[in-house]
Amino acid sequence: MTATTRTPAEIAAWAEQLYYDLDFAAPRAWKERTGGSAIGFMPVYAPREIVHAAGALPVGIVGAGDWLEVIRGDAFYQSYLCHIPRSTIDLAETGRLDFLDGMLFPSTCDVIRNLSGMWQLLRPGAYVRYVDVPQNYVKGVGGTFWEHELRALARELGELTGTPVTDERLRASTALYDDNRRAVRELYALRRDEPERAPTSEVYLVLRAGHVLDVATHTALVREYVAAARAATPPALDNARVVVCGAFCEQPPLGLIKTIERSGCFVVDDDLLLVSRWFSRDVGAAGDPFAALSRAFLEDTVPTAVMYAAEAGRGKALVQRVRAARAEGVIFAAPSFCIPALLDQPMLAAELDREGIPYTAFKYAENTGQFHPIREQTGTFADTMKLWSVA
Amino acid sequence: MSTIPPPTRLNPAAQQRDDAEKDRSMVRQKELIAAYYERLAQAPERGEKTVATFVPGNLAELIQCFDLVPILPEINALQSGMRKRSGGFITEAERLGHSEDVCTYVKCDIGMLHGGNIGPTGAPLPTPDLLLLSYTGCFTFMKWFELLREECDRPSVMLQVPYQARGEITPEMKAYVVRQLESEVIPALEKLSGVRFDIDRLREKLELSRRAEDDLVAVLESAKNRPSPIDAYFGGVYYIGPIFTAFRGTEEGCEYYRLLRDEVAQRVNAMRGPTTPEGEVTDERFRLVVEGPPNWTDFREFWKMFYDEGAVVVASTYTKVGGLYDRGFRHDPADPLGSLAEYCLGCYTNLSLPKRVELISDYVREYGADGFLINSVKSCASFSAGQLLILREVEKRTGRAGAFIESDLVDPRYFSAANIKNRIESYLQMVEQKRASGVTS
Amino acid sequence: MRCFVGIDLGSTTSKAVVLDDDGAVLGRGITNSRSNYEMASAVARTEAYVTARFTLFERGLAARLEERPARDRDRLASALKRSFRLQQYLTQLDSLERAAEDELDARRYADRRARVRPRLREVFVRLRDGAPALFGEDAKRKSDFFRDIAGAEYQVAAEEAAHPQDAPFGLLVALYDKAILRVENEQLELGFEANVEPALERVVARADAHVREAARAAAQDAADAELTEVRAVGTGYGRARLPFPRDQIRSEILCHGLGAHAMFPRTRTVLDIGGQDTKAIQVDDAGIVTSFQMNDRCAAGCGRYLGYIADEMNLGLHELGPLAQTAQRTVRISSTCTVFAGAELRERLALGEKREDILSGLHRAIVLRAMSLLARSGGVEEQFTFTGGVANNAAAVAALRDLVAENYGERTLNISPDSIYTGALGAALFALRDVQRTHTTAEVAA
Amino acid sequence: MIVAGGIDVGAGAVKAALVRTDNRGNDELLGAHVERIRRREPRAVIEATWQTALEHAGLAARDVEYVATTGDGELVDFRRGHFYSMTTHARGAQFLIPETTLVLDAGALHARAIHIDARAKPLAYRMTSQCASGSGQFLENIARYLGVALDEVGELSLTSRNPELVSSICAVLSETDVINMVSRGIATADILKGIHLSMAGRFARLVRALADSGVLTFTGGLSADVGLVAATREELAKAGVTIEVRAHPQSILAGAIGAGLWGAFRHERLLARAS
Ligand SMILES: Nc1ncnc2c1ncn2[C@@H]1O[C@H](COP(=O)(O)OP(=O)(O)O)[C@@H](O)[C@H]1O
Ligand SMILES: Nc1ncnc2c1ncn2[C@@H]1O[C@H](COP(=O)(O)OP(=O)(O)O)[C@@H](O)[C@H]1O
Ligand code: SF4
Ligand code: SF4
Ligand code: SF4
Repeated sequence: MTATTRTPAEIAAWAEQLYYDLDFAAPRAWKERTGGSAIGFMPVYAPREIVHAAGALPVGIVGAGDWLEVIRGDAFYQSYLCHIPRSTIDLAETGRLDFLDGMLFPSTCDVIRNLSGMWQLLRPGAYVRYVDVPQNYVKGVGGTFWEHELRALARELGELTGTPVTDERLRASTALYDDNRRAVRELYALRRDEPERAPTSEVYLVLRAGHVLDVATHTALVREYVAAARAATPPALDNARVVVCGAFCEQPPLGLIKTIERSGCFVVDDDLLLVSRWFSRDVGAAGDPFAALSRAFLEDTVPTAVMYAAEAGRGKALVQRVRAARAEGVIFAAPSFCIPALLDQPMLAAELDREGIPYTAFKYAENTGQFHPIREQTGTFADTMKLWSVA
Repeated sequence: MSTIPPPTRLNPAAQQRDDAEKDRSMVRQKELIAAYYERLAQAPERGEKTVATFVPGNLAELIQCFDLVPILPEINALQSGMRKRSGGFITEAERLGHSEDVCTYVKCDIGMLHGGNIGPTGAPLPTPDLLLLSYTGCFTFMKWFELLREECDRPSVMLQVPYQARGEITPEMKAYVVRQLESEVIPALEKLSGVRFDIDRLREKLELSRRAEDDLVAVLESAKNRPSPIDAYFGGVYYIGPIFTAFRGTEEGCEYYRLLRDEVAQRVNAMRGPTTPEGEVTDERFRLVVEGPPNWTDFREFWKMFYDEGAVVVASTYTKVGGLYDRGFRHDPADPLGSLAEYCLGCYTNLSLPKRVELISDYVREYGADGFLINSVKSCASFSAGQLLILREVEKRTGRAGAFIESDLVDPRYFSAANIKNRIESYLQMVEQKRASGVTS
Repeated sequence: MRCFVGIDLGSTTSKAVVLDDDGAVLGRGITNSRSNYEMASAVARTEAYVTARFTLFERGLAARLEERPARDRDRLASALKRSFRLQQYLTQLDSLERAAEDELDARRYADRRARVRPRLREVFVRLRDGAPALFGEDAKRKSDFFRDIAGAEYQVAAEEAAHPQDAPFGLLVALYDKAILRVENEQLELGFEANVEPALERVVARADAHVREAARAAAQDAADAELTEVRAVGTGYGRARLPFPRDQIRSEILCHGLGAHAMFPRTRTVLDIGGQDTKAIQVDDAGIVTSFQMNDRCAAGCGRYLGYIADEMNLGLHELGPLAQTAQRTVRISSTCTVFAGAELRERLALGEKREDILSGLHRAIVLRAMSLLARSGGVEEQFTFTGGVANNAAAVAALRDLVAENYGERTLNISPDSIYTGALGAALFALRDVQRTHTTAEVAA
Repeated sequence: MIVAGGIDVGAGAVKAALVRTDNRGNDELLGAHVERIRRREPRAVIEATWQTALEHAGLAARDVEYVATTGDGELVDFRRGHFYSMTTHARGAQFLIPETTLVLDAGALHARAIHIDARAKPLAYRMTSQCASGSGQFLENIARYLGVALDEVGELSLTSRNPELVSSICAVLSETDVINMVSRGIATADILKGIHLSMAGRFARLVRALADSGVLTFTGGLSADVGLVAATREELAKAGVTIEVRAHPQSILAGAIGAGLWGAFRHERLLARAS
């Protein structure tokens, strides 16, 4: 980063270039510079620490937003499946992902699961791994399985990159990611406490940059943004505070995030790009690093639709988040045809009903172009919270 | 190029003549299913405890070891579909806030629950005492039982079955499943039933399973004959009914499959085609492999689109969702928990896409099919996501063109008969035209 | 003369093609598909026979006026065609007027009837006065269909004739909307035999006697020629409604494949964009379909989409493409939902985008959907043929050309001015083949 | 008393209303006007509509203390504030029919059901999905195809005895359904009723997801269609709920009226804040 201080908007504008770059110039440049490998991963969670420890750059692949004309990808998907796999396939089929030395597909849902098989068929010989996360949270059962998965991944990546994942290296990587998560938590705390300083359209871009930047660089970027945002003097806005829920995989277009804000809402918590905030605490860099990662997964994973809840009361965690963020309501924003998000929603909504927390729901696609109906909806939602809260 | 011949003649007379014979297995099948629903309805009165669970990777034998009765929500949903009651259930669930976009089995189940839990046969179903979530090959399963748990406040136990992403079952996968059986599933079943787990009892049941599985495979493979004596998709769903549900590991199940096998053998000897609701197919004009579940709401109409054209399904993947027995798997009394784990891991829904492509291509070759058809159902991403690539790959490997149609499992709004008929017709005309022009692919 | 007929009952237009014994196209007919499929197919068939007789007329004329330059003969034939169309148009106008008058007699207009009637008459006077100009030598018509041509003219005439109190514009338009339905469902005599004489007389009035006699004789022969329909095959969306036996019906996929092959024998990939469906078809070197894909149940991005846009902009379908081609840039459009097209258009206009730029984006959006289907069916092979009504649209063709080049490299793109008849042509060829085949088998058997 | 104006810029029509209120429950409609856009330049239509509404109210532009918009409000350069459509329809509906607890706003391209409390606060709402089938625009196309004037549609539908249901989910494919019906000789009234029932079925689903009882007020352009209103009543009755369906002759103005009333409310708030 240069010495001259940038404004938050400038930082966001810089990050926006990365966001719109479907040719992935930043990770390509990183490879060139370091001679390292790049490993792609899809939402929601992938153990980036292990990729990093193998000397590779983990690159988050979250579709292609609304600025790619998807042709080849559509050829593989029926109209009733979500959009992210088609744009991802399109990126691959147009050679844009050729710089990746491998691809990880987490067990987020059946769509991504099957995509891992399509990848094998379409790119014979490419390194593909399906990351089957545990849905059993007992140490000696799910924990054992997961630790084995992590070690197998580490072994394979080490062979692929030529840099074996030693305990030492993995501890160092974990420390870097812990630091990154701390920075991201600061960013989220700032937005929660003073949302006019950190509009979500900017926060999102800063966060998203972490999908293509090396972890240390990204941590610095986040801190720079937080410092700049604290120093700025934005005008006060009379907006309603909302939590956005359901957008953890296929991402809404930036225009949609802006639409929500422009229609009178402050987003004070969300589940966008969840991988960057997957653990609620530090993983810790002491002891057996695989065991540490496994423990963190079993104990500190933030609740999401894609992880099994061993107990009833699915919506309780959301209520806690709403309270913690001092939000007035919830906007359920799920990708059309998103299986986990849409199946989860009725359970969450029922809990919000019990707690008297208002909510509204809509669906989007990453390439949604018409924001009009959504604006009417979120606008009305903001209106009701504003007009009646003081009336 | 020949002119298209008139519709295939069905032979109602032939059907009449052999009614008694044909009906034996059919009648028996219906009796079994009816008895099962009867038992379910009476379970609360008789003090029997029930366990809800899914078809792929189900632990039928284990459940029986504890004298528990399984409830199979998928089967309830498809039966409701066939009895034209699913539409109402689905709209009811959507009214309650369930999305239009998700699996209609789930919505059918939730809607049924809210409508008093009256089952497909008209008798009320008991609320399950335990939710045994065998998470095999479908993400929706997990959410489905979470939803049910919120609705009916019953305990749940999860059995996570790792995905065969690379087309193989590793020792770790198997160990993980066995470990869960030992430390989670069996204790939960013991606790619910008050019965102690007896591994020898399980062995006996697995032996029965193995015998029925042998017979089922013989039935399915009879379709290699010309003409095929069975329809391995539309007819096939009846054949798999008992073994996929409550009757694997039972004496009744064993008897049924023995009976069925004998009947089919007779049909083979007599060179007879499959039976349909309107009689026997007497001239087999097309042999097809089908991938994907059928549509249930318009099952008859859908089937008719095939047999009217003389199209017989000789192999299908749907009949493998409850186990790939024709590929060699058998439940094994010698390795009870291990073979249960392998069973769960090996179901069709748990196969990787490359494996599915391989299987379908093999079927096309082994069964001498003229082509294959994919019925892509809107509900089920587990099946549908990637099917267009399957289509392309199987075409490439077999040199046969495939057909692609879209429908749904139990959502009547999504079955567009005219549209589907148009596609099937166009497809069969294409196959016919190719054949007539001597394009042998 | 033996004839073989193919009828393609589309969702938007109905087409018919007449072939002779050698498989040469004698005539083609088209009409808008309407509420009554049987009527639509009857009209298309009549039209096809009309053009078939025109073909005979031209042949006859050539034989009789051998010594004259071909250019002169062509001019005469084309003048006759225009005159003939005018004749048909006038016949339909008469019927339209009768129907409108009839509608006016409905009870709900009782209090206004007396004041409306003269205005309505005035409208029709204007329509008739304007008719010859519509069929003048360089006249550009908004459409080929009576419904559209008369509708546009009526709109203008009604606006002029309307009077806020006596006969409001809305009322006059409502009369048209009702009357046109009746006209479309009425069996009018529009055939060659009944209309050619007055049409010819208008054209040859000032010609020299030799030409006049030759033309009359050729017309007479054409009218008298015996055209025996040996067999007809039907296809298209509405094929199930055709009064044909089952073995005379073929899927539109096969017909489009064969039709495209007949027009361009080296075709391997066919794209057909019709009113409500899009099909991507691969064929082999004999025109036999090897694979195909169709759009799913959503009608987004089909021809009807362009229809809505044209309505929304108050343009004719013919004008849409050329306007889009004047665009400086292409606006990115994501929704191809046919019904939302209008909303999208308005939203963009409100944002200050230019009409032609938006149109250009809309055309690209349609073609993008087609590109996905092509990819599904196995890509674009050399040579590539574009058929169906939308192939008439230059902007769609240009977008397709670009996208195919971007995605598959150089491909020969075949487009015939008669591409809309591809399905009907394929059907007619099936009719011919069926007969030839039974014939040979019969001979063999004998 | 405050005089305020509300302008509702829709996809199909522009609506303007002038209201007077003391913000204490004494609300009054002074004048209003509706103008269909019909492919004209929206800004011109807005200007014309606004002027006509002022005329009807006997007011001049300077008499109006606050102009609020709803719908595509950006097109109105002289607006002071903007409210979103469900907020305004709720308020407008309650002005027209005070007992209203449910609002069904059906316009050219959308349908929204809103559950409101006694202060017109939207408690929950449901809208039709992105797909356009069942919108006013669709009905208009069909009416045109059938040669029925828009204002005759409702009455005609009421005369139907054997409604013919349309099955398609898509507006475009439904048009084809209709073509087929005409060719099968189905009476126009029965076709219209069938379409009304299918639209009403959709509406009923939206409404039933919100409440099982209450007074439902139809707003938006389709409220003028008595056939559709009747069909909605039937569908809700069939579902066994006790929802009373009503429409008001000025229902189409609900958004504009609501915007005006909320504008007046904000105006008072701003004055209070300033002093
Ligand atoms: N002259 C023309 N110029 C531009 N587009 C046209 C023209 N004629 C027809 N079309 C387009 O073709 C569509 C109808 O195509 P067609 O192949 O006749 O469909 P179908 O076979 O489904 O009836 C119309 O919706 C329109 O968009
Ligand atoms: N008299 C009427 N009868 C039936 N429908 C009508 C009538 N007047 C208007 N409409 C319908 O109302 C729609 C406009 O409704 P409106 O609520 O103003 O929509 P928007 O706010 O989107 O412009 C038109 O598309 C038309 O279909
Ligand atoms: S958007 Fe939802 S359904 Fe689609 S891949 Fe992501 S998690 Fe799966
Ligand atoms: S998504 Fe498929 S496998 Fe899963 S429950 Fe539904 S139908 Fe069954
Ligand atoms: S209304 Fe639009 S989005 Fe819906 S099915 Fe029809 S074309 Fe598709």
